[in-house]
Amino acid sequence: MDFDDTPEEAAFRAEVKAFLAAKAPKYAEPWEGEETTRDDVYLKRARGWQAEKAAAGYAGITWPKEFGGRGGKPMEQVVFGQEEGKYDLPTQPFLIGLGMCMQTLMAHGTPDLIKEHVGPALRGEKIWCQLFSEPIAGSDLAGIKTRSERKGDEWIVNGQKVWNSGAHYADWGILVTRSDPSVPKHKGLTFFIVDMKSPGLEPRPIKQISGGAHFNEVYFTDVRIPDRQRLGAPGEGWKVALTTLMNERLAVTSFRDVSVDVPHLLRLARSIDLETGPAIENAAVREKIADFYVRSQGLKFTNYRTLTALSRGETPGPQSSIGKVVSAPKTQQIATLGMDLADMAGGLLDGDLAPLRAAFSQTFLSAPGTRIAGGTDEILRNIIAERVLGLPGDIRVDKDVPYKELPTGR
Amino acid sequence: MDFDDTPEEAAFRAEVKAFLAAKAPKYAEPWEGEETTRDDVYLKRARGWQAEKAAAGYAGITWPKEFGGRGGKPMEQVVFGQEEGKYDLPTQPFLIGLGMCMQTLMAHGTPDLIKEHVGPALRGEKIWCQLFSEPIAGSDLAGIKTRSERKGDEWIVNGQKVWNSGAHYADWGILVTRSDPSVPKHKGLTFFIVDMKSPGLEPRPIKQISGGAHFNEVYFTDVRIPDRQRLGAPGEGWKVALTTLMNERLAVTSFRDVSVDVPHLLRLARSIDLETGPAIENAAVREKIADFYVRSQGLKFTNYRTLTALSRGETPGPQSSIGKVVSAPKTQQIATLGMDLADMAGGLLDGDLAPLRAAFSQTFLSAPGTRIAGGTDEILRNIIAERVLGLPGDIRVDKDVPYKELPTGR
Amino acid sequence: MNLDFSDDQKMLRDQARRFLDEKSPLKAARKILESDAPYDRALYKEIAELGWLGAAIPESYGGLGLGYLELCVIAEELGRAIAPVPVSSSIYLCAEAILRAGSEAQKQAYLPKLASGEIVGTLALAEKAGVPRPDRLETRLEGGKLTGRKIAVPDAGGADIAVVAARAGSGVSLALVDLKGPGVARESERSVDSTLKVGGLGFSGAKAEALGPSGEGWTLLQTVLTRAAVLYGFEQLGGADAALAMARAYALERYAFGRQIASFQAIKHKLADMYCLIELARSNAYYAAWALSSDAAELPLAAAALRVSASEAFDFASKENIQTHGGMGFTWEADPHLLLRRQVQLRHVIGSPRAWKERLVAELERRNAA
Amino acid sequence: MNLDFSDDQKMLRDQARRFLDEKSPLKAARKILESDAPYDRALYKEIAELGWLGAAIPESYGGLGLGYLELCVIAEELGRAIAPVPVSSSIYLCAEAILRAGSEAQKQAYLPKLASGEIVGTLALAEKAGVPRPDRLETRLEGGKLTGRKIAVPDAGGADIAVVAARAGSGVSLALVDLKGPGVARESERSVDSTLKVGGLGFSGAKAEALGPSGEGWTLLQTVLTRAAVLYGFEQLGGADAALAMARAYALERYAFGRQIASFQAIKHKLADMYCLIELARSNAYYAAWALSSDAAELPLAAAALRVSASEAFDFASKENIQTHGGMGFTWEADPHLLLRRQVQLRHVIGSPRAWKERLVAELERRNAA
Repeated sequence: MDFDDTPEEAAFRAEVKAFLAAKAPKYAEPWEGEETTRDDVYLKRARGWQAEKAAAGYAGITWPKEFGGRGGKPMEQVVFGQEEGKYDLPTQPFLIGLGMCMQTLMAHGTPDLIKEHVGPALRGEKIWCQLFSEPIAGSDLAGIKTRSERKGDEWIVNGQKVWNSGAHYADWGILVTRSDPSVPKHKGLTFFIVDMKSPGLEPRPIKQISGGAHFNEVYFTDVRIPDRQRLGAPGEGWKVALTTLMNERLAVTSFRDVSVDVPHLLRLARSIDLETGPAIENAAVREKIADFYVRSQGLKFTNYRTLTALSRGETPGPQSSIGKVVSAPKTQQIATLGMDLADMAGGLLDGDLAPLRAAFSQTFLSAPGTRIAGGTDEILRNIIAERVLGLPGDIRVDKDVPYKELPTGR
Repeated sequence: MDFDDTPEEAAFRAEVKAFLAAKAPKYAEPWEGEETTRDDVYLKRARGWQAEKAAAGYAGITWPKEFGGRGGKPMEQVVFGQEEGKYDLPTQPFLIGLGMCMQTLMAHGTPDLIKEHVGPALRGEKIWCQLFSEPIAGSDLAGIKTRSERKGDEWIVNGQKVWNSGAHYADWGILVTRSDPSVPKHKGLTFFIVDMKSPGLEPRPIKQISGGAHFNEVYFTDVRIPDRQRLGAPGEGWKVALTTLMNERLAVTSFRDVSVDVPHLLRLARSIDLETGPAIENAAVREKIADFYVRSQGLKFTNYRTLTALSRGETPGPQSSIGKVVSAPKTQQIATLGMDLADMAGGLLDGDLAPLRAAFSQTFLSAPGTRIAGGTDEILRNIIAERVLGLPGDIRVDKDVPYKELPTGR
Repeated sequence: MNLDFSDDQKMLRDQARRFLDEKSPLKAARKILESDAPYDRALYKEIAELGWLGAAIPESYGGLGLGYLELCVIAEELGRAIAPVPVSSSIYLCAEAILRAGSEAQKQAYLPKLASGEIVGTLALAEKAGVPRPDRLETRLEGGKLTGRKIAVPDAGGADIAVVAARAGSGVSLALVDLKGPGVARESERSVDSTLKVGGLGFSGAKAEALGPSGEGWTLLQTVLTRAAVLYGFEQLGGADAALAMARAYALERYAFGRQIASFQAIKHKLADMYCLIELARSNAYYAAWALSSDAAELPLAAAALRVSASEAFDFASKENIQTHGGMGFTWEADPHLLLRRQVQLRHVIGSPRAWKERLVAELERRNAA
Repeated sequence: MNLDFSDDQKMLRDQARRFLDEKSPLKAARKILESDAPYDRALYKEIAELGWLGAAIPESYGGLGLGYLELCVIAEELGRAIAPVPVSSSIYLCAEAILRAGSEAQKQAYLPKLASGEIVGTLALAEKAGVPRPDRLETRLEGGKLTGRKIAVPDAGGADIAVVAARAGSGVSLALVDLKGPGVARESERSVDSTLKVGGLGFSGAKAEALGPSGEGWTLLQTVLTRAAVLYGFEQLGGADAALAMARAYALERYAFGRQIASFQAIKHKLADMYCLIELARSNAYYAAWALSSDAAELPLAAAALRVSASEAFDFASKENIQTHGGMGFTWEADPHLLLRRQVQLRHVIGSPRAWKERLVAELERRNAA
């Protein structure tokens, strides 16, 4: 056991470091608030950095060379990510497009579509988003109802999508629709790529309880999509969507929300007074710090174990599936504890008054979203139980029923 | 709000106190270990005390007079129980018989059977037990398979029951059997009362992990039961069993296991030293004591709320359903904490060495049973969700399938 | 045995619930959340007219003199409705402090106005993050003048008068100060729950009168906070109950995988756990209400236990209500966050539950030693 | 990046698992549980012959000198099998103490015999319930004679020698004592896990030799306990893993309401929670193994983190394994309680996790100050 690079990794890392040292500073700028991705200046900078990476062969490191990738190893992607992460670079707008949309396109698209879209996405010319969830269908994605109807060489789409990060600046989107409500839910779906500037397509921001607006809802009113933009056969959209979903965990969008962890808690505990002195001397606080510490370290070293497998060219074990279901509640608990230590001042959001520039109360407001977005605690436990431990799926009552006959509540 | 008796209750309490002062001491003896109920001396004492109560009109306080009861109010039963509880009386062998078996018999038995059995049970002449659960059917009681087949005027019973407290000393038992496996599970059950001295009926003790043996398993080999001992029609046994089960929570058997609560924890914390001094001065210990205290007090006052309703002649609210699901895990947690405070000596069971005569480690070994017997944590949560909150039942796959076609595992 | 409210008190509860359902549905709270208004003045006026503010204030001081059980009943409903009004600051804290510590003249001067809603009061203690302690207070009362700075004062923006904990000589005194007078600066503060806004108060030689004997301020303060804890506990209980009701309703109407999400054990057991915590809190609340209304020796213990129990119930219920709602739960547009915010405000306003756990055990030990 | 065992180490693990599956299934532990035998002598002999005892003992002292990573691998499998043998007392504690503190002569005298299984050793620290501290020790070492009484000594009944923490002058020293010599009384003690029995040791002027410099006993002891915590952590990890496997197997084969109980979310999520805790513990374990094997400065922190993490995982998994089994789970006849018992023994033997949390944070603060 050790924490060193292999010689090959070390060589690659050196190369990456040199590239970053030369090119990154120009694009790295301090973050100036949540609304950044709604800002044209930020997007221009982001496109520029993506183009630099593409020009140097660092966009699509693990992609096949035929699609413009580098044909590299997963560990090289990791090394690049580690080094890139040391700069404050505007990479977020491309995570979904390159991590999920292009993967889906490369697997299911016609050669023409691939040729047309992969290059521009890789070079940062076109930004992509994902149009899957609906108000009626979150955890149960196959329950969507946005309707697509074929008319000649086009499809007419009506409905509403939700939780679409980047939909307000994206050029293109991947879209799942229901083309046939008379068959069971998984069988009547059709998948498209859609030009986000299409008439009748309207994104609106969703305000979160933290005050931020990372997501959009997107309304479709008689949006026309040429049939050539369909991926997979009509009614076979679920199979295409599964490709996207399988790539989802590799491309989890990281919002730049404030989030507290053990180091923040230690800083707070050293600086705040409880009944008998500094919180760090209070045994109850100490026990909780230890509890959180072993979770944080456990997650960190779980990640190291995954990297070890990648570095050895092996498939990582299932242990990485514990990440969010452990970290999201932990974040919420740490935020609550930090506020409790502040006692009567615990609810303050003012950076000048609340400890650590209100990091705990700010995190408290974003934590509920963290426990839901990208898979609720409950869905993630189901996934671990079924995919990792091999336990049976929940009893399904919706498998063989025509979609239009399924009960939907309101 | 107050904690006083009504004038009627006060008068009744005075009467009960006088009765107990005169009669109870003779039957009250200090407890001498777990195996007491396997001891003839104990049973003789128990029968004697029950006979005294019956003679004075305190057996079956809430029962109709026609069945030999007092026709009293539920609150009178409570008052009697409170006062009786102040003596160390051998009441346990009658809890199941009077609380569940006789209720069932009175509701579903023929006049002859009622006449034959209720009096002797009330006077302590006959002890009853319940023969419901099976190794294959615990939480899912209707899944039992012990087979009954009619032969002329008799039924022949073969199979195995389990978790039968008192089966080794009981004179009679109530029994659910499967008389028709070709119909759905709830429809093929038939209910009997059975003489525990019947040939072919054999109780064996079950050793628990705490070392005690509160329960038995009972084997049936060609046990013959006269048809006149059937309660309800053949195939209608589930309806009869429901009467028993509805009375179950009123007659929960309380084992005289050691069990720790907040007062024990306080005594321990005052007497044991941690890193920097007595545990009671440790903030982590203090926070946990507070957490347990609010649970214990919450349960205590929940009980007061139930008694308030009884005292007013109202039906108690559903709040009493939280009792075991809160208290059982709490007991396990307190036991674990107590052992943790003892540090390296935490695992000791020796009364001379472990704090409070090893109350914490003893409780630790009985606590897992407490979380299961009488309804698992999981079943109790389901019951609260469904019966109190009105949420839907779990999806049932076994409702309309012939019993013999249900999968059963091994 | 009688650990329940009387029929009259239950009738008051039903009336209060109906009134608040109609006059202060959640959108009233949302309106204050999204505005700069310190509180809902119209609603407060109506509440005052109903006599709620004076429920536990003696008739001789302009109240109804009903008693604390009635005020508990009202508090539960205010909590359930997350009503955006300063009842807690003005009545549980300020009026209570004047009742416990004030001179006859002070009671006559202020209580009728507080009871009628003509003025709003509050109490100011915290000066920085962490647990307040007599020796940590920097605000000073000297020669009738108050100097210092308080933070996180509930309803600071809407209050007319404040009871202020300040050092005076070597001890702590309570001072009563007119917030509209000279030498008082109000500072708006952002906090999680803007439906009950908090603010800063800066005093630069503001005129103040002593409330209660000099040097006994800390003891008086503990009495007031203990009594207020019971009333805040009922508000927390009502809020927790509202969160369970909201989660239950959503789980029954939301479908996924062809079934109500309320049919999944993960949801069923979550709501059952909420129910257990809420019933524990309710039972602790009723006992504390008895102790408060009868001035029982058990009050400090009962109040601390309720504070811990109700804080835990509302914390769990408000978070898991959001979780039950899934994606919708963390949007501004949906209602669950209103309960989460109120939960935070009620959890911290008189000190967080961890501090009350410490008080609870200290009280257990004090009784054990006695 | 390499946070995993090597192929050779994994092969050793597979061999160990196969061997223990065959030689020490749970019924071996049950046999010792129900007997007065201190441990399974035949099994211990075979384990010694396989070289496991000496895996981390240098060849010059009769070991294989493989290293600590190999011993970690073996520890995980011993824990998984809840093997009723005194490997932990004799190797993690006693041999480790002699390796860290012993003179060359002591190493030569004892390590080969411990490595070969010819003798069994242990370590005696606790004297009463609560946290041990230098000033609380009453056992004394004076003029080569040991006087005092130790309790809850692991494998006290089966051990031949013991390292004993004792006061000597104004400090603490470690003493090495022959338990078969005069002045030593062994007292049997009942404990939760009779598959690894503990006992009392009474010393009335027993002959003892100092281990390490006089007065440095406490520091040496902390070093030994820290190193042992890593190995115990692997045993706990193996035990937790066994509990999850047992719960999973039962949930798949047990039917209720016409379906496998493993299809109910209450069970699925319980097992998923077990899995999460176990993987966290495993990751903490691998890091601690690295720190142990490389004598890294991070060892005290990593060992404490593992101790906390693995104790939590085994506690939860062993309790919820019983819960998953329902009624069968709390019978003597079924196997789940064997894991519950072992969990208790491993949780307490070198101090309970609450004490290790305190050590963990103390270490964080020490590093922060440095």
